[in-house]
Amino acid sequence: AVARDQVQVAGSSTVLPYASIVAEAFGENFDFPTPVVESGGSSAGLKRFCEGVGENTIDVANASRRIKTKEIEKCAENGVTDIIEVQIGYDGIVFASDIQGNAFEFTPTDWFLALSDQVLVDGELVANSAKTWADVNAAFPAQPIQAYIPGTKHGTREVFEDKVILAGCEATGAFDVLLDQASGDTAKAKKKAAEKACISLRTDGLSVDIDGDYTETLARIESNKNGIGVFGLAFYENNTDKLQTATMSGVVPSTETIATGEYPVSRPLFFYVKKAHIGVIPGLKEYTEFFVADEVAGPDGPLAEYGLVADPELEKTQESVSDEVVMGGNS
Amino acid sequence: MKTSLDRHSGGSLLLQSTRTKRRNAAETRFKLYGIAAIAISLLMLMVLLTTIISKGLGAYQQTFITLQVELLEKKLDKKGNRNLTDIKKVSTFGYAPLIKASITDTVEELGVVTGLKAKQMAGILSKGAAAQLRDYVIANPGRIGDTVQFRFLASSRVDGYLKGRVSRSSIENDKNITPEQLDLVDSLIDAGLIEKTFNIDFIVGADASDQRPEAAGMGVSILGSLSMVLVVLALALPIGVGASIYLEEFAPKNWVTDVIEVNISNLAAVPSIVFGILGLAVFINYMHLPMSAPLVGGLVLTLMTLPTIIISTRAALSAVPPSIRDAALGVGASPMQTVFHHVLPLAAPGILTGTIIGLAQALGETAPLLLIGMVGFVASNAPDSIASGLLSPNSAMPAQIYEWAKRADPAFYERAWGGIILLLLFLVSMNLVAVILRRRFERRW
Amino acid sequence: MNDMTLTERNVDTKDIKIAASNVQVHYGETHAIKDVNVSIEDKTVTAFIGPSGCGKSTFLRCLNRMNDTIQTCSIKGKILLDGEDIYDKRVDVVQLRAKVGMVFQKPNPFPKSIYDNVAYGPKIHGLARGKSELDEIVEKALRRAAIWEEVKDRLNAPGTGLSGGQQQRLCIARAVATEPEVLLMDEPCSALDPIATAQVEELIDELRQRFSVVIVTHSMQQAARVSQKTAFFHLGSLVEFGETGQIFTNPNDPRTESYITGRIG
Amino acid sequence: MNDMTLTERNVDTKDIKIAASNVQVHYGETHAIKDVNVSIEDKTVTAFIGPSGCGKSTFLRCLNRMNDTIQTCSIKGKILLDGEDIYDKRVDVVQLRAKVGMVFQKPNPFPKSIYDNVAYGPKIHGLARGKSELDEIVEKALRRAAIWEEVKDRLNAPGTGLSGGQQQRLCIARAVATEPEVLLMDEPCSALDPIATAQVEELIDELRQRFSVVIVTHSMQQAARVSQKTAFFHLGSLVEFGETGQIFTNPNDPRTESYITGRIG
Amino acid sequence: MPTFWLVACLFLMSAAGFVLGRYRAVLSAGGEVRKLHSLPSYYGYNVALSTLLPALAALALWSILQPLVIDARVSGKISTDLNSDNTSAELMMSDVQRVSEGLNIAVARNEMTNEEIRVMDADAVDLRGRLADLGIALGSEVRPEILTAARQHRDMTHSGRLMMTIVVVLLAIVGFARSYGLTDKDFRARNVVERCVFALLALAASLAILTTVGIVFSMLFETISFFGLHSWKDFFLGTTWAPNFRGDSELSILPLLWGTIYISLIALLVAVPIGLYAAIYLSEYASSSTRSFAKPLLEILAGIPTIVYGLFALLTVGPMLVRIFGRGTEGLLGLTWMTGATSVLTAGLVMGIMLIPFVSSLSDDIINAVPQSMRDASLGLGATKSETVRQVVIPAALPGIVGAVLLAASRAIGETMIVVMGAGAIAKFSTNPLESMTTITTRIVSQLTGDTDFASPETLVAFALGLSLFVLTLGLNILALAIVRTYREQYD
Ligand SMILES: Nc1ncnc2c1ncn2[C@@H]1O[C@H](COP(=O)(O)OP(=O)(O)OP(=O)(O)O)[C@@H](O)[C@H]1O
Ligand SMILES: Nc1ncnc2c1ncn2[C@@H]1O[C@H](COP(=O)(O)OP(=O)(O)OP(=O)(O)O)[C@@H](O)[C@H]1O
Ligand SMILES: [Mg+2]
Ligand SMILES: [Mg+2]
Repeated sequence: AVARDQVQVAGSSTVLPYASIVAEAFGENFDFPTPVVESGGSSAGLKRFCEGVGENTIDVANASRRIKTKEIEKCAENGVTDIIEVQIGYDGIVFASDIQGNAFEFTPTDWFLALSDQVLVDGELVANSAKTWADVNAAFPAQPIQAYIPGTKHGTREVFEDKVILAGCEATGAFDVLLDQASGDTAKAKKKAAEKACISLRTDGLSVDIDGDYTETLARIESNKNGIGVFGLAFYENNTDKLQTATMSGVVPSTETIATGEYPVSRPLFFYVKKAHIGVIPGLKEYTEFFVADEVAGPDGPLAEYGLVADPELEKTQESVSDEVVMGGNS
Repeated sequence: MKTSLDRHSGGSLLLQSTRTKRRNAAETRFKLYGIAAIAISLLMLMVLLTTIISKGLGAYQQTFITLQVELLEKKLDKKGNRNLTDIKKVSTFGYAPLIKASITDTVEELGVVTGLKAKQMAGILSKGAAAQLRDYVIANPGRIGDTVQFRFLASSRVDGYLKGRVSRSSIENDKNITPEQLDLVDSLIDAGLIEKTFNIDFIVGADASDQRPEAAGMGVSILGSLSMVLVVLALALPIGVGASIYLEEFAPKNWVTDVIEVNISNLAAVPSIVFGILGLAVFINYMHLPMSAPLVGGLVLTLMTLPTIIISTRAALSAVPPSIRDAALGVGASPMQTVFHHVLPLAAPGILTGTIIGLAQALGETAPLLLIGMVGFVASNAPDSIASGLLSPNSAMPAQIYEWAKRADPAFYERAWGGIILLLLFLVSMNLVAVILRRRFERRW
Repeated sequence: MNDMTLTERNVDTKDIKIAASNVQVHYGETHAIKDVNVSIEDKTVTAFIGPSGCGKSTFLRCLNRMNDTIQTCSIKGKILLDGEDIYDKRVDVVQLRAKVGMVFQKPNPFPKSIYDNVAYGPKIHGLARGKSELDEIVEKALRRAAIWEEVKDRLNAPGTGLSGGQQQRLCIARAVATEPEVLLMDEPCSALDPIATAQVEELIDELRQRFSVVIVTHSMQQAARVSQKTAFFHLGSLVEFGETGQIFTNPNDPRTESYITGRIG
Repeated sequence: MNDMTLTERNVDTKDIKIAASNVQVHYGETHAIKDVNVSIEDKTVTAFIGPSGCGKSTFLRCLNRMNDTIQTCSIKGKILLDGEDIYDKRVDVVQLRAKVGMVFQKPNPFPKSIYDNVAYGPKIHGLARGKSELDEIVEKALRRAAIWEEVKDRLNAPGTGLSGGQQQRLCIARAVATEPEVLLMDEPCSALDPIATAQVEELIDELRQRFSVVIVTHSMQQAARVSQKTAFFHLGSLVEFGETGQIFTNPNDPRTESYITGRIG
Repeated sequence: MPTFWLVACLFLMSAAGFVLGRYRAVLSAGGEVRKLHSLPSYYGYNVALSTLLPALAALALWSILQPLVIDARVSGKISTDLNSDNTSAELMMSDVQRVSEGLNIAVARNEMTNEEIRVMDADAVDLRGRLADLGIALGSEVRPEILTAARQHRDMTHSGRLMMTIVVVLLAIVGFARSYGLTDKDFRARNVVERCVFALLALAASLAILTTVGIVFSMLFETISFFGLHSWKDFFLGTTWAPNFRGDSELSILPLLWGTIYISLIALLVAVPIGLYAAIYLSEYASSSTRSFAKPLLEILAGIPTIVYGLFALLTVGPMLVRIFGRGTEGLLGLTWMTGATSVLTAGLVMGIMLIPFVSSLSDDIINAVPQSMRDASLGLGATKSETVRQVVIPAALPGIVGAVLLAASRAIGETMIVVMGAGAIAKFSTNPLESMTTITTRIVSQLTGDTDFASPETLVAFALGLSLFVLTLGLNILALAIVRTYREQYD
């Protein structure tokens, strides 16, 4: 066994572009070899992260969501105990359609009415029969509904469900009706059941799950100009010649509006570092610090330029990284 | 019997009886089906190839900007003692001002009037320009203080502009480039400072991050694929042929053999990603082989390719007539000699076909590589020896293509197709040997 | 102009079934058949004799264009069947081969059941109206080829699992089952015992009542026994062709005589 | 105990090359050889005769274990070669087959050149020290099989492009080239003209000086001409085995007589 | 590179063994090669193999075991020294290894001497810096314990290597001597060598079993924990596939299985006839020049990355089908059967194209191998070429063709990219080929590469799906084997 001399990173494909920008710059500016950044999804990344401690396990896991308690437990089972959590910023989620098509100003309610399988009509829950956006909101053109939303494997889907569909569900009052109907012993269980009912989407082909990546969504919109898709902000910003974004609740998505929290649909991005590997894997500490350095992750750094919404509390993160503060607080 | 007599009384060979007409019509139809099948397949191939080539050819050209850069000592080596350690402390961010200065000077010299700020002017260059400068300075610390001419990559938008992918209307909302920048580009073209040339870096270079599509190349991943293919060839072909010989020629016909046989055809149906799971579990977690290494990739692909080679080899072996085996055994050849001297050469075309198809599959596969860490932003360091080619982290051509296809910048899209052209060329040149060999072995008996 | 006269002759002598004139066959460079002229009469058994490798099989294969399947083989000259050139472009080879059947030198049963081997021809030519009629045809063919008794209990066994002589007879049965007008038999009795040989010879005699038979044989006795006409080939040339009796008792060519008396080979 | 006596007898009668006792062969259900006892003497030509399908080839293939290659085939009984049981587990089949060569009923040349066909055996048995010696061996074998003249100019042509009789002789040459102690020939002359037949018979006679030859033939004349011992098989049983002269002139078994006189087949 | 030289040495010895063995064999027969049991080269191979194989095996084994043993001993020492638990000791070992390796390189480059290393004081020397100059990066400063351990590691490795070299060479010599001694004209060298080859062949075949065991084991535990979290009833008998981040998902294999079968079936319906007809045309009708360029061209189809097919399905075939079957009055047929570009038919058609060479190339080889005499027999009876092909050639080539089709089917089941882009990601039961569906394989990939909690049933289901698919295809293969057995025709 030859000792490994490069940092090994794996995980979320949303974080991948940022991580690779950092890795590239890191390799250019340090004497350490360029870190390896694998894609494969947050789940697979964290899974490999938690496989154990040692040369043949990764040092850093990128994730587009916070690590779950169950996962931390699994990690601990395998001896991965001291984990440093680093939040690098936010990923904005935008709704975009073909640049030649109609412009939209959405609210969560519109999306709920367009995609939910049951909507509230006169206090009654009935199957959704909307065919065009005009059916949903009279202000909209009569463009057929065709939504390309992330598949259930994507972290974006969770955000979409939470911040858009569920919000719309509550706003239309459907949530309350569903809560009444929901069965369950405790209030919590009832709420959960109602939430689940809220986010169950129609399956008649008007809402299409995209399991691939944003390129696929883009290709779908190219082949069906009526389509409206869910994209990451960075992806949109690189394809402004083909796409236009819709506003959400009147706010135009941009790094600024997301950083201030005005634009509601976004999610934090993280990476996790094995403390045990710091000091053992050459360059790990340096990589971690370089990632959150002002010139890299700051609002003027290359990451922000690429589309990352810089974390307003970057300074705190830098501190905790250099102090190697692990999750759970002790040590 | 009367019927048959009737048949013969028909007479002339030139006149076809109705039945013969019918049969000949069937014959013609049959042959037409064959031609149609070939035509459809070739047509599809042509459609695919034209798509690939028309979309990918652009990647073989790249735009460069020639600039004079003054390597200011006060920025690069404040102490002035040419100590490499100190020089290295200046990060690429520290080189940005030099570039800005250089381009403003050039613009001034040319007398171009533009309202752009220095930073925006530098925006027409690739983000890798600073790294290029820094590498040069570290390699030649003696030239600090001189003015040196550099050929920088243009940014992907400028490159696209020269290739016609980007137009003034398409960048209306683009925050990466402005019409003023394009004006600047136009005047630099007029001055002969911007030119489009053959893009050798695409073929030999390494991957670049999402911000620098103009710098991304396939070179390192070609080496990765090459290493993997070598591993696959070195392992899968002998093992596959060996296993087939054992099963087809020597294995006693009992349940153990049946189990092996069923197992092999079952392995062919195992989704490739499952081989990735296996590779991760066995080669990395259990055997502690390095992550992201082409060796592991090669091993996984070997396991994945084996069934294909075994199934085709077995079919080819069993197609060799028994009388040939009898003839060899009859003159006192051992079963082993019979197989290696007579049966195997006769089965060679089938074996080679299996190898071609198996390798094509192995060469184009991404999913299993995902789990052993060969997909993503993997290598930017080219391996320097055979051992490091096998053991140091690398990607593979299909993985590289797959990654590029996912990236946001449309310039990567073009490169993905360009990469596919390379992949196909790689495949075709590899197959050429097999195809020639196959023709030599082909015979009827 | 040679052709002309020949064709004319064909027209008035009604009983000439196959007329071959100036046939030349090359296998790549090898000149296998040199300028052969032969007329096969209807309702006659013609024997081809000659030393091994002299071109008997090659010539035989020309008669139903089986040589088409050998890529290196090229044929010049004219072969008329019932006055029609079989190498004419408009000729339907399938019909030709249905008319001119063939038993090959090496027994080549299909890797199918014995029954299917024999039934194959009748099926593709539509000679049977139903299963029972087909059964009849198969049985009759097998009986005529003197193999029925041996295989009647194993009609579903593969034809390749038979003994050499059985395979040979199976191939004869297969050829006979399609009822060709001309039957070309390339050493049909080479693997047969005397009794089976006699039975096949009987079959040949029976076939002659209605059709033509061309038989290649190495046995002078057999040639003398079954044939009315004999052609003697030597080194690719037709040396002599005539009445069997005359060839065997009073050959014109010294080479024929040498061969018959066992001096050249 | 039967075995015991047999082995003992082998020990004192030195010139018995192969002794088969109580051999039974089944192809799946078919009982092809029924309890056959035969002794093949050294330096003798033994002829196997019998109607087609009676089991001659099957029995012949038992003698060098070629039947091992047929999956459905199972063999019981004992066959001793020079006193050693060839079906013993410790027997090296390859060595056995090198000692007991075989010419198959259907000519099966390798799809290689004529030269390679013949040179293959000597090569794997290391009979030649160099290329020139190999050339000599090949030429000699081809000459002995009476085919040299026909193929000497095309030694590099494929063996499969020969005529039927030529292929047969090529296979004989191939078998002879390895110089086996016992040569099993399954109808070696079936596709040969009288002259070639005579030459092969001469070869057999020549081989007999040093080795044993077992020949299957359908020609009584040939059996009478070349063999010293004759075995008559019928329906899988060995009916009679003895001096050739005696078998042909004065058979013990009525079935033998019927066969020889052409009454059963 | 001492190992390299050792191996080279072994090969040299074995080559010498070949020559000597051969020579001795010939000598023992008095120069009469004929008197030998086997060809002289077999004696050579025998000696060569006996010299090489045991030594090589020992070398391999030693190379694997030595680091394990040394690591265990050194790390045992560290963990007592530093009083730490096992996992961190293991990590520490990487540092030890790296330092020890760095020291080796330093010595090799004459930057340090062994003497210097022995007396080196970790706190006094900037070892990290010095090693960094040599291109060995360390994660942190070298602690004294680490340096001690590294020294120990180096020493042990050195002596281990020495011992290994001795043992290996000794083994080679013993092997050589033994086999050389055995070499004699009656020695059955060929049998020994062939037994060796035979063992290798059997080993190669049994690799399949090992792979299967590996696959089952790499998925078994996760599958078990999946069934601990999710009811097997829903998995095997449910009718809905609806994974959900909130947990509580319905995860049933049945709709996926249906999609898998449906899509594969359509793909085979495209690939098998086209491939088979192409193969027949190439081997029976086409001139050899046509064949020699068309066949490799078709094989390119198998080499085009599936992502291209995916895009082809999404951007070309899908919209084309919509134009035919969708669009209502604007469309070609005035139908409204199809809504989106993704459908079972889209994916099936495109996948079928990809699979053509699997069927065509393999079948072509097998068809070509059917003896010409079979064709002659049929043609001689007056059969047309097509009748010959259909009734004689194809049946004779059937086992091989079935193999090719099975291979294509297997590939269809395992394909992901085309399905994701061509068929969509919706799991449902429907018989309409114009609707979106999805397959087991794509769900495995997608659940495995998603962002869900890796310990949740939503992710673990991938393993259960993989294992179930494995068992399912196993059943199908057993069936196929049985069928092929019955229809096997043997020519000769
Ligand atoms: N492979 C086989 N499978 C099944 N039965 C077979 C096989 N080979 C031969 N037989 C049967 O065994 C019997 C003996 O066959 P064998 O080939 O020994 O006959 P033979 O005496 O050589 O006849 P021939 O003179 O026709 O060659 C025959 O009935 C034959 O049908
Ligand atoms: N396919 C072939 N390719 C090349 N030469 C061939 C081919 N077939 C036959 N020949 C040659 O053509 C000549 C005539 O062969 P043919 O088969 O007609 O002989 P034959 O008279 O049938 O002999 P036999 O009695 O041995 O069967 C021979 O010299 C033979 O070697
Ligand atoms: Mg012939
Ligand atoms: Mg026989």
